Amino acid sequence: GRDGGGATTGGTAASGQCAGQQTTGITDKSIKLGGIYPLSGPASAYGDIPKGIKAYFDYVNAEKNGIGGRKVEFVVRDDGYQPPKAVEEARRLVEQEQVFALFQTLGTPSTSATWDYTNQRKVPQIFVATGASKWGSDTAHPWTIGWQPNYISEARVYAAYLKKEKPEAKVAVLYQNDDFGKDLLGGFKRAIEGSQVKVVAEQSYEVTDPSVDPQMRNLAESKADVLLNVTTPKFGSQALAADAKNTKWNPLHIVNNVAASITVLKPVGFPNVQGVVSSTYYKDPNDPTWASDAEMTLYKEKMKQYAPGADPNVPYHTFGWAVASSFHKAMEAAACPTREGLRDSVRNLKGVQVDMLLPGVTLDTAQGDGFPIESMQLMTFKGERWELFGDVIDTRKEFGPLTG
Amino acid sequence: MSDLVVADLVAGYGDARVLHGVSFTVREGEVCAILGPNGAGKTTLLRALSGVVRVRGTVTLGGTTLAGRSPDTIARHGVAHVPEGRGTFMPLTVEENLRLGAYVRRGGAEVEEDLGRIYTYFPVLKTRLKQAAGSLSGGEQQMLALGRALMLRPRLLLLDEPSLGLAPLVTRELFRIVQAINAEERTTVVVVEQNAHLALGIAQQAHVLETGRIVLSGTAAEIRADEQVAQSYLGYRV
Amino acid sequence: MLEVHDLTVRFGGITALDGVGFEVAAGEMVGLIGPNGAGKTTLFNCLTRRYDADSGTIAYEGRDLTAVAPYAIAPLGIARTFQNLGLFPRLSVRDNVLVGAHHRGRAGFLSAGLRLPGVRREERELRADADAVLERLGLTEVAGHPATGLPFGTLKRVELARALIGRPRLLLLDEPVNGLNAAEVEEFAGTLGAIRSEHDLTVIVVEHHMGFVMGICERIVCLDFGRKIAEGPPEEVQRDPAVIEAYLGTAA
Amino acid sequence: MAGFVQQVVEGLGAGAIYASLALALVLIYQFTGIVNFAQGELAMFSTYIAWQCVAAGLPFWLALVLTLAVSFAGGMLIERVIIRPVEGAPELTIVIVTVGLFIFVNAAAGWIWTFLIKDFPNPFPGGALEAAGVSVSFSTLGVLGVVAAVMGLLYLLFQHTKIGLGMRAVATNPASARLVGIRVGRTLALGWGLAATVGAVSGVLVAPLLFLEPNMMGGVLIYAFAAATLGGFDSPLGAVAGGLIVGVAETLAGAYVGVIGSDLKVGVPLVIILGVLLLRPQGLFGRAVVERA
Amino acid sequence: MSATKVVTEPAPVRERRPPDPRWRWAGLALLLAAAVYAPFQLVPFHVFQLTMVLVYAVALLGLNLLVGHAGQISLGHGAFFAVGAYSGAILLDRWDLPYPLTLPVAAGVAFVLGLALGVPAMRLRGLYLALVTLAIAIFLVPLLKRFEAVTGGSMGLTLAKPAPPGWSGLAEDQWLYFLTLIVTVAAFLLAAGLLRSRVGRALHALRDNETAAEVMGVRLSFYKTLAFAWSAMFAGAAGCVYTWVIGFVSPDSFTVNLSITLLAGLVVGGLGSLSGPVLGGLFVMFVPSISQDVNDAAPGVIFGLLIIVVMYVAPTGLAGLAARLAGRLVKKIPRKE
Ligand SMILES: Nc1ncnc2c1ncn2[C@@H]1O[C@H](COP(=O)(O)OP(=O)(O)OP(=O)(O)O)[C@@H](O)[C@H]1O
Ligand SMILES: Nc1ncnc2c1ncn2[C@@H]1O[C@H](COP(=O)(O)OP(=O)(O)OP(=O)(O)O)[C@@H](O)[C@H]1O
Ligand SMILES: [Mg+2]
Ligand SMILES: [Mg+2]
Repeated sequence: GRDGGGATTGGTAASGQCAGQQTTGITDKSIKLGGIYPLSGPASAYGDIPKGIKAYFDYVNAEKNGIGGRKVEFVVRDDGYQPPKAVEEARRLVEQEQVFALFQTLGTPSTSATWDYTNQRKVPQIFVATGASKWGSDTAHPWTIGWQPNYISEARVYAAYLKKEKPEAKVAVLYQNDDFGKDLLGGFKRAIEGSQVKVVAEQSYEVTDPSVDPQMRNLAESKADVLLNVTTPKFGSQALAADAKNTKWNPLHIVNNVAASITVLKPVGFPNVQGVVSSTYYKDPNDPTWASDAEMTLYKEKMKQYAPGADPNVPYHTFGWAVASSFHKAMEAAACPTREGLRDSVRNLKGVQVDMLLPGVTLDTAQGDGFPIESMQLMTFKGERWELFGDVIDTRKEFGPLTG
Repeated sequence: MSDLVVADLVAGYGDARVLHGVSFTVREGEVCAILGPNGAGKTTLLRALSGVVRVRGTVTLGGTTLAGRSPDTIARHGVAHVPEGRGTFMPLTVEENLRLGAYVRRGGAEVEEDLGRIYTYFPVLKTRLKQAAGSLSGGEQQMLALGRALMLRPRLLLLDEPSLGLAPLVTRELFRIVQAINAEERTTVVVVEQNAHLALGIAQQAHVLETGRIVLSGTAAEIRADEQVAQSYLGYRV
Repeated sequence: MLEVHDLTVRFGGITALDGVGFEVAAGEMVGLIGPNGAGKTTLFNCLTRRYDADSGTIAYEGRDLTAVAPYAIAPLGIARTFQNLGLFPRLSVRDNVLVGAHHRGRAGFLSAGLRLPGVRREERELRADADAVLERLGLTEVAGHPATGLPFGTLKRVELARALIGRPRLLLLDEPVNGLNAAEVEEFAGTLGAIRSEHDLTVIVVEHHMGFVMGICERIVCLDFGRKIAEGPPEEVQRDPAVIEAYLGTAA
Repeated sequence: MAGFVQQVVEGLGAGAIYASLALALVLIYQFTGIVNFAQGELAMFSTYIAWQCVAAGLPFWLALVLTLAVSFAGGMLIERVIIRPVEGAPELTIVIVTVGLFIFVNAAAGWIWTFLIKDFPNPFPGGALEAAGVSVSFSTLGVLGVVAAVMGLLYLLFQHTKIGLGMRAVATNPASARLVGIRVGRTLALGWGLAATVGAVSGVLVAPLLFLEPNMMGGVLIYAFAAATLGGFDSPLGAVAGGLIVGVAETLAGAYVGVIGSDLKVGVPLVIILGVLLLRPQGLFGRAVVERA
Repeated sequence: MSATKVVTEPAPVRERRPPDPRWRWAGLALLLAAAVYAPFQLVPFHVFQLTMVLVYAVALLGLNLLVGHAGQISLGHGAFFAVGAYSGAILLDRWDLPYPLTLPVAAGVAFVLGLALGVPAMRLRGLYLALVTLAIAIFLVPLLKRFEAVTGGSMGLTLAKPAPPGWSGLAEDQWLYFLTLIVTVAAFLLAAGLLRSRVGRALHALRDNETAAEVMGVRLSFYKTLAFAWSAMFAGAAGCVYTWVIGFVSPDSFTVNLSITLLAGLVVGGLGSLSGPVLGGLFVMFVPSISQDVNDAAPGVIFGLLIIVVMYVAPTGLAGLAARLAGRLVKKIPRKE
């Protein structure tokens, strides 16, 4: 293709019922996916996700004859969390690698930078690894869809919890000064509107800050009785530690899902994080609850087999496994083995069960609902593990649709 | 018997060759003057002796091979070089500059004694001990460079235009000092100097260098008597 | 042309210049001598506004120099060379010289970037001038050579060329014959004399080479410890006991 | 009032952390004349070594001593292998080599130890000293104490030892230093070794507070730069004073100046630095360069 | 310690003979012809990559003016790049300004900002300046996030790219490439003209010896400030073109990382040489992806090593290396001894 412009450049088209649809990157025997993650630079921690994905696909390829007979090839590229790099890599994957779909781009900025391109090109950009709400609510980008619960929904879960348990809560918020932190904080504020729950202090930090200790000190001044901790793992640990150290201030500590992994809590010391509340939607490999869970056992075994260097207890790997098996389900459900088929399939998921997700959490999408996972369950930390409590909360049912 | 023997010395910068096979010998305790026009390679010759530029050929001092050694090793063999441009440690104080001259020496007391000696040679320096050496006047820095070299108590002293920027009185004093040190401590001296009168005055032998080759050698008296030399180096005098 | 009056400069405890005063008439060649650290270079630094005087005045062609910005000295027709070389090591000899003509040019960032015709013309003229000066001082051969790596004596000439291309009226030379041998000094003295009469230059020269100073200067000023200790025609100053005592020594 | 004093104390605590790395920066600058961008990452790597030792069951103090020794050797090795080949190249070339080293070490640490956070034992007891409503944690006191001690040692090394003099000579004029017989290569290697050791101390002080992960020192490095710039790159005292000033200013600004808020508080040290440098371009405690015509 | 290493002092300098100007022109014409021909031969993805190389080259050209020619170090040029990018983006987003108009405005904004920051810059030197510029680059990110109403905050702004006009018959990538190429060529001509004049010499002079430069009548404050401003302007222009090409700006696109990458790219490319920025642009663009081809587990390990190795092989940058190789080639052509 030297014409440069056309939407179906280099593409091939299907026949039959799927006539005219794009079949680039997919054959009867194979399917090629591309993912973009920060493997270098300050956000490299997320670079573990594709390891879980790869392990899953390798397992499926070797032991299940692929997805519907198609062996999955997953090409991972590094963007260093830089949007222009993400654009370059997206184009490399689409134009040079001729992938069938972009399976995950990580981070709101990188996804924002690429989604115009993927949608103009009509290339599915499936299950992007960011919880921004715009992936689900935007109608101009039908080829892009998220996966994990969006940050606003998560905020609503905490708001609902507080309204019920501590109706007069004074909340202090620590948040990362980016789309993630702001989305979650904004969602939380909107969700508590009209209630007695009040945000009395907020402090932001930059990912480049060495520590959030100063912010925590300022929050402590507020004497709030709830701390909403909207951070990424490292800062999550710091905030938990700072809370534990401050014996004069003992708020109910809610830590958002991104920083709720046992790997975040453990360095702080388990005695210091008793009673912390969070919410989740997939199984934590460190949680003894799932020790004998079939999927978890399979996961750990296959990780050992197909990703021998990677520690299965790292939740990023689990996340990767879960999202890969979600893709497996979505692809199987597609009416046509085409890009259009995948696009339509992921927008029409009905109660799809993915075993690595919590029982009761399913993938559900529909016309006008571009959020695959919208259910979460609250949990509290006891002893050496998270304990789920209450029911799985379907945020859509509970709070109504997201409005932009 | 620690003569300086230089034979077939070739040196230069990068691909550019500056010295094309220079040979001479300086006997221990003698002073050797090098004369030559602008750009002849005099500075390069001294740099070659102190290891600053890459060399081929022979350089030995008292039987020890210096050619191919690094400047620091050569300095540790007792070779002090007053370089063109003086090599002052600008931000360091005058005293620190002088102490650096004795860096490879042991024996605190002797070093202190030598410091005192330098101050009697160049009394100005004593009034400037804590001043940054970079703020000294040109001539004062020249004195400092000489003082620094003497602090090594060298076996071989290489002087690149030591009188540069010095007042006439100080210049003569300087040559007296060099002569005294040469006499008392049997320090061998190679001096490149435009003031040929003074240089030949203290030298036993001299060489004229032109475009990287020695074109004339002899005792100081012989050189002084040469007509060409007289014209080029002795003509326009005080 | 130049009137220095009661000039005093101190650095911490050191008084580098202590109430120095003298005059230089247009067209004169004045020698400035004195022991090391007497303040000669400091005086040059005051004249070119490198140093601020603590007190005293400097009048140049009737103008108060102490109120002139350092970069505005060159346009007034004052050029100097440096005792320890003040070249631009990475520039070619020709470019070094061209920088000396900086104040003669007009090109600004934009006009230069756009290479407007005026800029090209100016550049052509300056280059022609530079080549002439280089030729004059026998530097044509090294014109393309970077300033590092040339022998000391050559660099001294490059500095002179750079000073000359600025078309100065007052030329300040700080030890110009340093490192030259007798024949070279003689040659330099000849060149300088010729240039001086050609361009109507007023020259102040600092030099420790007595043959050179005494031979070429009409008047000598001698400093010691920042004070003027003698002033007059060379023969007189040479015989002055204070000068002999402080500077020349008896064996002169 | 007590609240204000408390903020100042916390600022000092943060400042001491910046100062600890700033000392390593100042050290290497003094000894080699370059700014080492990789300094923070080397400190982080050293900390991982300490962590690995502790994880392998070594007692903390033994692990520390071992780490300092390994860091010293590692610093020397880096000088030999990575810096020596570009010795004598333009300054910026060497600075960019340290940028390359930064990227390399960061990625290597992530590769070896993953990006998951590790907890690192705190050498100081928990708890705090309480007086007049202000509490100073033992950890803060400990960090301040160690930083002061390192500063003192560096001062002695710079000003009162022969090797210190030699090192300063090498940094200002390596060619001349060679002529007086100083082994320039060996001295530079020593400088790198010492800086790596001081960096390791910094890392070990920082890790219990910030948690150990490959990007631990990235943020600290910026503040350490700020501290060294503010104090003057040639003065250990300046590095510490600069660090403390930056820490306190930032903390107070974040706490008391509403419009600034925690997002823009990084601007505060910036403004202070700019202000100081406009008045004293060589930094608070730095020595002005003499320049003579 | 072995005493094998003999260091020359001062560094050996070889006479640089200026290449025959006719060869130079022929070379440049050939290069330009290739640049014009390339987009018709390459797949769109590669056209896009080349476009980005040019964008970086323009930014590096500006940085080179400051660092390579005026001798002032900036670790914050990403900030000017960002200012240009955001100016362009905001003009497009809020005022729907036509594309060609955004370029001068963005360049102008960066210029004015550079001028304002150039004032402290003229007092600071070396390290101190570098770190202040670094601080500016760091501060810019939260600042962009703070003024959300204009900048789009941390979400950034998404913009439509300039569409190729019908008459051109070009595809979008090709059109963007040619727009960028025009800006690049213009920038290079501007910089080349500047450097070959009195202004360029003044910059070189103050880089090499401030005192002497001032005595020659070079007004240091003026030249330093303007060098800063012009350098910022180039970076700003590059930023604006970047916005056209990528169609998205966000604070995360312009972290300190960018500033340091730019400086590294410039030094790797070759300080003070005209081809340095292009080589640097190629390095910045291609080496990270090469690194991950080699080691996808930790691309940084390779990238860091490559920087070190390049600096080792070519201490004066790739441009210097290229010149050396060319020189050796010329020498191979036998000449009479
Ligand atoms: N660093 C260098 N790089 C390249 N060439 C050099 C270097 N230093 C000197 N040269 C060349 O070597 C030759 C001899 O120079 P050198 O300095 O040895 O002469 P010299 O006799 O000391 O002259 P002068 O009396 O002027 O000091 C000259 O042609 C000079 O250009
Ligand atoms: N920036 C400065 N800081 C401190 N002292 C200085 C400074 N500049 C000059 N001096 C001192 O002032 C005195 C005069 O110096 P100056 O350079 O004028 O001497 P000079 O007459 O030129 O000597 P020479 O013949 O050695 O060049 C010297 O003692 C010098 O140490
Ligand atoms: Mg010489
Ligand atoms: Mg002088």
